[in-house]
Formats: sequence, structure tokens, C-alpha cells
Amino acid sequence: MDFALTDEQRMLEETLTRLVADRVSPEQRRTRLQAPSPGASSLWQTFAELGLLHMPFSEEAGGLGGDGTDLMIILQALGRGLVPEPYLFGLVLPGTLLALTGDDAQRARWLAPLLEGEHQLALGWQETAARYDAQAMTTQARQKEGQWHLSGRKDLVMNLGAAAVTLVTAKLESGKLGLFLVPVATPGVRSFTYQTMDEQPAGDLTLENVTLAQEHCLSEDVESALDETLAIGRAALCAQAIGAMESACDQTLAYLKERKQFGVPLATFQALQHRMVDMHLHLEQSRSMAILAATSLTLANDERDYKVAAAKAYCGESARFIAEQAIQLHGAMGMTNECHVAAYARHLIMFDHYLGDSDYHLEHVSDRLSAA
Amino acid sequence: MDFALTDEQRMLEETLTRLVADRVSPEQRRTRLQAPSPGASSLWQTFAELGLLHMPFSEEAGGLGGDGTDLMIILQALGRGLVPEPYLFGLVLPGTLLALTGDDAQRARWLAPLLEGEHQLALGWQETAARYDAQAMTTQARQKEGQWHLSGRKDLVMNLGAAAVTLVTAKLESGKLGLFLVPVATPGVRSFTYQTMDEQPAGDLTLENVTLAQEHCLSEDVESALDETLAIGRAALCAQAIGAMESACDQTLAYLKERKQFGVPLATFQALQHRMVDMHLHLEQSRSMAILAATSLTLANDERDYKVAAAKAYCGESARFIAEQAIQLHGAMGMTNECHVAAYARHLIMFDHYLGDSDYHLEHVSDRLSAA
Amino acid sequence: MNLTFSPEEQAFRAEVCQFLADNLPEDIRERVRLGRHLRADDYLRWQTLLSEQGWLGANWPVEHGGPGWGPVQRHIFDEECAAAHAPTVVPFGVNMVAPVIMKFGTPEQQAYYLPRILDNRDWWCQGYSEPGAGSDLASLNTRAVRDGDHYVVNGQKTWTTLGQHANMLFCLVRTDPVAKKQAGISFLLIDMQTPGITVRPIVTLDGAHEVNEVFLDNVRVPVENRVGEEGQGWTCAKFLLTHERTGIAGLGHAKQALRHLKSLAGHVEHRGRPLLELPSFRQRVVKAELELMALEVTNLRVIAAARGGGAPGAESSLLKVRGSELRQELSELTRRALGPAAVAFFPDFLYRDEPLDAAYAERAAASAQYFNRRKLSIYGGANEIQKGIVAKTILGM
Amino acid sequence: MNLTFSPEEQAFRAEVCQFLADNLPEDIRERVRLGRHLRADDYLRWQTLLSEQGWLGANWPVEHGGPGWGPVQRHIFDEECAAAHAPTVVPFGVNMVAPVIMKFGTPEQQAYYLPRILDNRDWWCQGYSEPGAGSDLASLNTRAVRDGDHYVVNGQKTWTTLGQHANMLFCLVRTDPVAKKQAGISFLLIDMQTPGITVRPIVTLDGAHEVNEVFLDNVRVPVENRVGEEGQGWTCAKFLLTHERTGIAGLGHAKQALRHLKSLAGHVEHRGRPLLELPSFRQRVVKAELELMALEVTNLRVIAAARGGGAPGAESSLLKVRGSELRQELSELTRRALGPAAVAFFPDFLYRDEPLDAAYAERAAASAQYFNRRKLSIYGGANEIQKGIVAKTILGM
Repeated sequence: MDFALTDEQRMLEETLTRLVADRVSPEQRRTRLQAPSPGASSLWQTFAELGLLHMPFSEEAGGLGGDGTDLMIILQALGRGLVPEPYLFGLVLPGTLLALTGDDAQRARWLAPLLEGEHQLALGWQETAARYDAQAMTTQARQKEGQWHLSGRKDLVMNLGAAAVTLVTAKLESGKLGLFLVPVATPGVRSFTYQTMDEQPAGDLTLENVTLAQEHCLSEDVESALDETLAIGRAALCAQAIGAMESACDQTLAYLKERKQFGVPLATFQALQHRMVDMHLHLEQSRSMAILAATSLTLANDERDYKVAAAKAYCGESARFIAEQAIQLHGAMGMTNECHVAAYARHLIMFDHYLGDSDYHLEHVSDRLSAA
Repeated sequence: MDFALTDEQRMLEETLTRLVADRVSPEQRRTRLQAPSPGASSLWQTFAELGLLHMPFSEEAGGLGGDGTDLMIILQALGRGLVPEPYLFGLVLPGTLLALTGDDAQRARWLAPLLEGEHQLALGWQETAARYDAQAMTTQARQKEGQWHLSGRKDLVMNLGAAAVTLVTAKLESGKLGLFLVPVATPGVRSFTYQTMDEQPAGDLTLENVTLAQEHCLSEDVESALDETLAIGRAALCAQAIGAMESACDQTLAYLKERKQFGVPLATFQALQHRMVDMHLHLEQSRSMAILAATSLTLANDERDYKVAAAKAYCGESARFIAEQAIQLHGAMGMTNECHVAAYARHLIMFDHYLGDSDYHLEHVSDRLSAA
Repeated sequence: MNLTFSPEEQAFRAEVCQFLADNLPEDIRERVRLGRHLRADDYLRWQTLLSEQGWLGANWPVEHGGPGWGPVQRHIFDEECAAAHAPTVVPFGVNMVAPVIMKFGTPEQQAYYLPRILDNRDWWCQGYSEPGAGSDLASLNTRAVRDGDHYVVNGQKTWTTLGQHANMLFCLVRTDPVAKKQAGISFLLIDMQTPGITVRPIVTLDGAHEVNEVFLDNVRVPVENRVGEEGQGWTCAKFLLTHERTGIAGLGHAKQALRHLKSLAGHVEHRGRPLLELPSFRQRVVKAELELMALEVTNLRVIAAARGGGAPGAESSLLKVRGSELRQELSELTRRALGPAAVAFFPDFLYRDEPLDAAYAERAAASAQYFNRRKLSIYGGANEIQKGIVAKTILGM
Repeated sequence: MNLTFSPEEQAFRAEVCQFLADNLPEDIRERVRLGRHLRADDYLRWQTLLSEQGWLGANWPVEHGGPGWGPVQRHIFDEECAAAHAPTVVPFGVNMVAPVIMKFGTPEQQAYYLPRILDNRDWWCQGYSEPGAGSDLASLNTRAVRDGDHYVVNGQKTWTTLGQHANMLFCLVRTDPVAKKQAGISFLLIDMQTPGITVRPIVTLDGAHEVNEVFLDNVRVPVENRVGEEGQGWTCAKFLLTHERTGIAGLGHAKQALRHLKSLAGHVEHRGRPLLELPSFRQRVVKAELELMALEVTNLRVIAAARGGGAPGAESSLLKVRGSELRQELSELTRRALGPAAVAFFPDFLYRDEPLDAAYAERAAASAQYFNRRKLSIYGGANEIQKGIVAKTILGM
């Protein structure tokens, strides 16, 4: 049993914390969101220079072989600053799945430039009608004369607009789930992009008899690799949410100490003190669950998925509690966009909708509840 | 729409409130519980003299024809004083079922003396294995040569020890539920009596091939009458719980105002103020539900049962909240038997176990949730 | 006791339904249904129809042009309007400043302003809150200095809802800087065209522009625009805040939201079955159903007391707290019901006039509304303040 | 990071399990399992077995006869004891007064008292709380007046757990009536046989006699029975209250309670199916499971910090609050799982030696334990006090 960080991990945390403080102040973040530049940002280039883009991938795949703890450290720091870079959705998720399924040529073509910061990717694993179920896809892929033909749609594809290529799941005739590389400009592909409620780029992808060459197929049975990828993504999301919860708590506490009502600081009102303590308790318990998720990624699949589901469900509910209380305790100020905590609240609420909400994950836990 | 009491109802309320204040002080209550006298108490005699024992029965059955509101007024007053008389379990429930199912002779023999205060009854409708389901009975009744033969057991029969006769449900060969009058001294009947956690008399009844004459059968299909009886009982229990919640809130508020910590009354602590307000909100919302239940007894069965189930579920949860907070806000004092609020807490917690708990009733509502 | 509506009340409900079916413009109904912001003209069209029907001043006495309804009828009216997706009447004129003018205004003020409210000539907004004085109104800083037959007003108001459309502002100002906190306050009616008034939008966390800051820089207001005596503003303010709060639970809106939620969760699918059958989700819907049942009876109890002439006092705090919690919970469940689709955000459709495909339009508002509903436990006296009121006035703590 | 136990720690766990299997008397295990009160002799038998094994002073250093365990081992030991239905060691001697004597006592006091604690010759109880001074220890009123080489003690202590069995009392007394609140307090060790001591039972709302009032009427206590200097009692008291609180979450008990609950709800039937499949019930069990998972990791985090030498500070308040809430919820669910059977109450079986049929015995304790567990959020500093500590010391409010 060991909760300590290694020296390298402590350095990673310090580096990132300083970077976020320097480069992603609330004003810098706002500016970046209001005028999104095409292509990778200078911050993304810095990520590449620092090796952060290599960190979450195995050495065999050309990465640095970071583990769940490394990933947790990175995402937590990004969450603290609500950094508007698609580290999780544009790098970790599609990259991991690509590393797990791609052959040498596919990796060389798509993964290597990803790690160098030369392009970004996206992962289309969701369809609105399937809610959070990654298996119940209606998009179909059929093989004919050495080519693949895809029809259907993928919804809520995060980072779609910035992706050089999107990894898309589709049902095969075998009944299994296949995985395909769909470049933006392929005929028959239409994309409709928008922002999410928490200011992230996303979009829906329509595929009308899209023809792809053989080498665009990554896998004809991606279930297990997708499960692993989503488990990593969920653990990473929890860590990111912990960072955001920390900031929301910090900002709320600072507000209560500074703001006066009836002549005294709000922080002196006992009911508000206890509420603030409840937020803190939610944060600390959620942090424990995020640690549990991060350290479970190397366990057997069933145990990994059980603990990750438990963590995602738990953090989803805590995130909501903290977001709602952060708004409430900021009073009317918390309702305004000018107040930085509003952005955190939006992310903490939307967090629950990414990669399965707490109902979805509670059902997973409930179905597997052990007798002892 | 009318929430006003009639003049008669206001008088009833005043009379009862005065009676409870005069005759059931905490000390009087304790004395009575520590030395239970055999036979009816003098308070029960007073109930008889005031016509309270006639109130909940139709005029056709020899009663005064009181409605749900009358019943609510009575039970609320009894709940406020935690009056240790089996008004609900020894009178209303078995009496109502007897009035609904009995013929003239059966009524004359068992109902009339009940209304005069000459004896009390009990209703055995539960079996532990069936939880709160009144239909899933394993006790069997078979007719042979003009006599009935009963075998099985009834659990948690309230007021068993004081009842001249117990109404017992049993499955017939037809698959329907029958209802029988089982006098105490019948051969084959054994009873094991005890007190409940909230100081009410109860017991379990074992029936080993109990032979009963034809006139001991009240009904060969009691389902509908039993449903009606239980609906009345549940509405009445809610009203009683409202009375107990009122007292628990009053006592807690008085304690907070009187007791000092760190040199000031507890009532000045904002966190405790807000908790006390939450208790008050639970009480008022539950009062609304108890009113809803009381005024629903004359509606069509489905609507009646839906609203009564909703009220019982709602009040069950509020009762628990109020009981737990009453103990907590009394601090260590609330943990002691000497503190009167402890008895209210015990009743408010056990209330949920009588006539179906909130899970059971929530399931009823959930199964019938309307689309609109 | 008896919880059913009388035949007269049921007939009234039928009449309201018929009116709504016949008169509510379809485009407005659709905007409300989809949760899109209404344009100023949408409000005006609807309020003109209500005005022509004689129903705009729902809580006005007959002598001022009201329909003479009691609280039960107003309750029914509110409920049916919400069910029909009718816009909420902008309350600042008809429900807020009007009662103050009726109670404290001069005959001249009454004769001038009340008809203009009733036929929608004036659009009122409120100047109560100030930065730094949230739920603590008595500490307000906007000053009005007497200069001949004018007051010269300087200061800043905030959270002024729909102020961008208004031509009139009612405003609490400090006329006596040395008097004790609540004593030196007066109640002014201010023409928004007066030089020195600037309205600046506040964008809320749902991306909407619904509220504003109002800056007053040497704004000259005729003394005759003061309601009540100088220094009597606090009396007017308190009257306004406690007047007619039986609708505060937002019951009609809650009922409509629950209906919508059940319908939505009844056809959204989870693993091939309606989401409403997923136990963890259904359980919360059932709890909301029960809470609504309880709140409705509580609301009727308060209304019945009001019908008997009693003014609802601190009980309205109870309705406010539980009503806002319930509506927030319903907005949360509605957002959750949409699953991943809830994360997409289309502000140009919701707040401006851009079109959107129907499949997106139907679900566009849920998340924004979830965030918008956070205000319910903050404005009009935060729930913490409401609990303080109950503790003090009902429980004597 | 790594959340698995090391091979050494796993071997230690196996050793503890083996010891429990070999040594815990079956009749005691059965009393604990059924939730019956233990007799004084039951405690003594078990603690003697632990003492012989060298495990009674689990948190004592080796030089005083402890096993030299770290916090992880103590955590494993507690968890396995709870799982095996072993009695909880009466903490007042071994875990409370002993550390105070080790830290502040004279060599003579250490030489005399510590061995007597470790071989169960003395049964200690505590005199901390007084009527009127619940969570506010500094306002205590019991006075000790110096008379030669004795103190003469007068006053009243309350909530003295198992005081009916004790022969020794450690006691906070006021030795200087004029000093500021916390300054005039001293820490005395009192022989319960001394004339003037009366123990009166307090019956709690579960019908149990677990706590007592202790009256002190001119009780003469030798000055050498004072621990630390005169006036240093508050330092001793604070040390005692903050010492060794990593077990405060009651995790072993919570785990055992959840196991029991799942087993119970897995075979109690509701409409022909296990109750555990009733969605509303299952949902709460799942939530408890999650809360326990989180609490266990939090507890391990605090233990890991303690292993590094850091004393758990206000974090233990967090464990106390969430741990007590969880255990209370589990006691609530266990009671509910029994359905109607939960209302029957058999105090003579639970608290005295009367027999009861097995079918009744298995479920006899659930409701009483539900009420008993209410104390978890009250004693040792009520949860409201704990939250105040977190607000002050962690959040700086």
C-alpha cells in the first residue's frame, strides 16, 4: 500500500501546475475560447515539447509508458485550470485505442504524428439512441470487393472539428464491433460541429455509404480494446473532475471569506461553514475514488471495470453537489459568466455526461454487486 | 376545496387535546406502560363515554359515521401525546373489517361490545415471510363437514394479548383470501406475546389445525374489504405520525431554546436553526400528505390506494428524518430513555414498519406512475 | 375537509383552457415549449391578448380593471398557462409595481400608471438589488439628492430582469444618508429615457442575456414620481416582497416540467427499454411525483388561508424553498434523461433567432435550463435567507 | 501509487484470522453476532486471550509490552476482529488512559498502572463529560480541593460507558476555580472503591444499560494519583482525544455490517424474490457499497500518512463524520430489511441472559442497534462539532 508519488511524478505535477498557472489564467482561457485558432495551440506545442503527449502511451507504442497515476496527475492539473485543450478526447482516448488496435503502418501514419503534436484525433464511439452503451451501435460496416462501406451516424464526437482522422466504431456482419479510421475529407462524410455546454469542441458525424480502403480498418473485434480505452478515459475524467472540484471549492471558500453580508464575512455563518465542509468531504471522498480508479487500470478486466464504474458514478454525484453548492454559495455572482466558478460548474455538471453518467455506472455496479 | 374543520370537528379536537393533556402526561404514560393493567384502562372507558369508540364506524354498523377527517383529528391528537391505547390496532382496523364483512349476528356478538368498550379485538393480516403483502398468506383454511380447519401462523398481531377475538386471514382452496374469527381459547391456538420497540403490545399466533364453527367465518373473499380497511388504517397511521412529529419538533425546538453551549442557547446556532427549519418543512409537507390520504378514503379504490400509498411512503421518510434529527439535536440527552423525545423517536421510526414501509408503498406508486 | 375543486372552479378551468387553445399564438407556444427566449414582441403580443380578455391584471381588484379572481382562480390560471406553454407574464409592472401604486400611490399616479400597465404601454423593470447588497436590501447605496422639484439619482442597480426591453424602472434609493439603514429609503418611478441611465447586459452561466446592470449617473427624477412619503420606501419594498406570494412555489411550472420529464423518459431508450424503467432513474421521478403531490396540497392550504383573507406570511418561504428545490431537481432529471445529447449547446437557437434541425431543437434547452434554474434558490431571497425567516418568524429562534 | 497490501501485510492478516479462528470462544462470538450485550466476564475472557497473545496493547510501543504494530497492521487487526465477531476491546484502559500515562505519567505511575491494564487487572472507565457540558469540555464543574496529600473531589460525571464494571476511573477535575476555563483542570486517577462514589445507570433509548452517571461526594484521592502537573489536565485531555484516531471511521464494523446486510437482504424475500432485488432497496445498498469503498481508501490515505509519522489531524473529523453516517445508514437498512419483524423487541434476551427461540434471536438486535447507532454521530464530539473543526482547522473559516 503506497500513496506516495515518485520523484518523477512530483516533478511532473510541479511542472504542470506552473505551466497552467502561467499560461491558462482565467483571462487567457477566455481569450483562447473566444478566438479559437485553427490548428494546434502554442500550449499544445509546449505539451509536445514537455513529452506530455508521449506520457500516456506504452513504450512499445512509442510513448513514455506512464501509468494510471501519471495520467491522474496530468488530468488533475488540467482540470484545476480548466485547460481548454483536448488532451483526453483528442489524444488519450483515440491514441490509446489506436495503439491497442493499429498495425505498424497505421501507427506510423496516425499515432506517431499524434504523439509529436502534429495532428489530433477524435473517437466516435457514441450514438445518441444508444445513450452510453458502446456496444449497441447501429452504424454498419460491410466488406465488399476488398473495401469497407460504412453507413450510419456518430454523435457527440469530441474534438471532431480539429481531428485529422476520426476513429469510428461500426457493427459488422459478424455482429462484432469493428473500428475504422475515417478521414475528414472522405466522400459521404458530413460533419456538424458545435460547442458543448462546457465549451469543448464536439460534433456529429453522418456517414452515407462511405467507402474506405482495407487499411482504414483498425479492428474487426474492438470490444475488449474499447473497454480498456474507456476505462482509462473514465479514470482520467475522474482525475480531471477532481482538479475542477478542487478549484471550485477553493474559489468558493475564497469568496465566502471575502464577501460580506450584514456586515460580516459570509464565512462566519455556521450554515455556510457546514456546507463548505460538506463540499470538502465530497471532494476528499471523490479523490479517494479517483485514486482507486487510477490504480485499478492494471487489474483484471472485471475488477478494473467494477472499480472504475464505482469511481465514475461516485465522482459524478459529488461533482454535481460541488457545482451546485459552488453556484449557490456564490449567490447571484455564481450565476454570471463573469464569475470564473461558473465555468467550473458547467464542466462539473457536464462531466457526468461524458463516458457514461452515474446512473449508467451505478447500474454496472448494481448488476455485479458481490454477495460479500 | 375546503380545508376548514366543521364546528363539531373543532370541538372534537379541543376535547381530545384537553383529555390527552390531562390524562397522558409523560409521567402518567410511563406509569401506565410500566404497570399495564389487565382489561380496559380508565382512559379507554372515557373514550367510550365520549363516543370516540363509535366515531370511526358507519351509522349502519352502529357507529357515528365519522369520515377521514374525523379519524385524522383523533389519531393526530393521540399521536401528539403518544397515548398508549390501541385505538388503531385494537379498534379501528379489526372493527372496520368486521363491520365490512360480518353478518348481523357476528356484528352483534363482536362489534357492538367493541364499540361499547367492553372488549377489544385484533387483526392478524401479516406473516413475516410475506413482509407487507396482505395477499401472500400461507396460513390455510379448509372446509370439512361444516367446519373450518386453520393451520399456519400470523405474525406481528398488534394488541393480540388484549383481544377477545382475533380476525385472521387465511388462504382458501379457492385461492381467495378468507377471514376468520379466532377466539383466544380455541384449541390449537398458541400465542406468544411481546412488546414492540415503540412500547405497543403485539404477538405471534400459531394455528395448528384449529377447528372453527361456520359462524366464525366472516368472509370467503376478503381482499377488497381488507384493502379498504388497510387504506383507512394507513391514513390513520399517517395522522398519528403527524401528531408525533409535531411533538418531536416542539420538544426539539424547546430544547434548542433552553439548552446552552459555549454560553449561548443552541437555538442561536445557524446550522441548528436550518436543521430545525428542515424538520418543520418535512412536517408541513407530511401534514399535506396526511390530509391528502384522509380526504382520499371516499375516492375510487385505485385513486384512494395510490394517494394513500404516496402519503404513507412520504410520511415514513419524513418521520425518520424528524426522529433522527430530534435525537441528534437533543445531543446525548436524546439518547436517553428519560428524555421524552426518545419515545417519540421510537414511534416515528417504527411507524414506517406498520402497514407497509416506504419501500413497499413507493413500489405501489412506482408501478402505477401515470404518464401525465 | 375536501380537496376537490368546486363545479364553479372546474368551469373556470375549462374556460381558461378554451381561451388558451383559441388565442395563444402557435409560434409563441412553440418557442416556450422548446425553451427558447421570447422576443420583446412575443411578450407584448401575448400580454395584449390577455389584456383584451381582461385577464392581464390577474390579481388586481375589479375597480382597477382586474378580473376579480380569488387565489384559487389565480392558481388555476397559472397552472393552465404553464400547461399550455403560455409565456409567463412579465411581473414587474402588473404584479409588482402596480400593487405598490394602488396601495401607496397618489390618485394621479394611479390614474396615470395603472392603465398604462394594463394595456402594455409601459414595460417595467426593477431596481432593487445592488452590487454588494444581495439579500441584504437595507444596505443599498444608490443616492437621491433633492434638487428643487427633482431628485438627482446616482448609483448602480443589478439583476434587472429584462431591463433591456423596459421603458420604466421602479427603484429604491437612499434619500437620507444619515437615517438608520432602512429609514432613509424612498421608492421612485423612473423613465428609462432620462439622460444618465445606462443598461449593461449580464450574461449568465447558461449563456443567456436575461438580466442587466443599470447605471444611474445624475439622473433627474421629478419629485412627483416618488411613491409614498420620502423615507417610506422600505414600507413599499416590504409590501411588494410579501404581497401575493401564493404562486411562489411555481407549481404550474413544476407540474409541466414533471409531465415533460415523464414523457421524455418514457420514450428515450436505455438498453432497449424506456429510460423511465431504469430503477435508479424511475426512483427519482417517483420521489419528485410525491414531492409535487405534497407541495400542491401545501400550496392549496396556503391559498385557502389567503382566500379567507389571511396574507400568506412565512409559509411562503416554505413554498419557495421546497418549490425551488423541486423545480431544480426536475431540471436535473430532464437534463440527465437526454444522456450524451445534453452536452450540445446551441445558444444562437435558444437566445437568438437562428434555426436548428428539429431533432436538435427538441433537446436544445435542457442543459441551459438546468443551469438557469439554479437562480430559483438564489433570487427573491436565497433559500438560506428563507430558512432564516422561518426560523425567526415561525419558530421564534 | 498502489493500493494493494504487501505480502508481509497479507501474511499478517492470515495470522490474525488464524488466531481468531483458534481462540475466540464460540459463545462470545455468538453473542456478538446476535448483537447481545456482553457480560463483564465475556470481555475479560477475550481480553485475557489477547493479552496472552501479546496483542491487547495493539497500539502500545514494544517497550511497554505492545506488539509494535504500525497503523496498517492495526487497521487489518480491527477489520478481521470485526469480521470474526470478536468483541471490541474496552478502550478506556488500553487505548485511552494508557497513552496518557505513558506520555505524562511518572515512572512510578507507569510501572504500577500499565502492567495492570495489560493483564486486565484494572477495568477503567472515563470521567470526561458532565451534565451541562456536552461537547464543551472546558466548562466542567467537578471540583478537586487540595487537603494535605489528598484532593477532595465533588461533582458529577456522565456518559460513563461500562462504568458499572469498572474499578478505576480517570477523571478531569477543576483544581483552580479562578483560572481561565481550560487552565485550572487536572487529570486524576480514582479508585472506584473510594468512599463517596456512586454509579447510577442511564438507560438509553434502545433500552440498554451501557452508560452511567458517576457521582463524586467528598471523594478523597491521593495527590500521587494526579497525572501531569496540576492544571495540566487539559493538555492530557487533548492528547487523549486526538491520539490514535485512524480507526475512528469504524471501517471494520461498517464492512461487517454491509456484509451482514447483503446476506440478509439476499435471503429475505419480497414478493417471492430476494429483497436485494427490489430496486429502491438495492439502490441504497449500492450507494452504501460505494461510500464504503471511498471511505476505505480515505482511511488508508490517513493511515499511510500516519505511518509516515504524521499524526492524523482534522482528517479524522472527516472519517468520523462520514464513517458514522455510513454506519447509521447500514443500521437503518438492516432494520428495514427485516420488515414487520423489526418491530418486536426482546430486551431480556439482548441485555440479560434470557433465552429466545432462534428465529427470533437472529433478528432481535436490528432495531435496537439502529437506535444505538444514533450515538455515533453524537459522542466523541458531535458531527456538528466535527464540521466546525474542519471549517476552522482545514478551511480556515
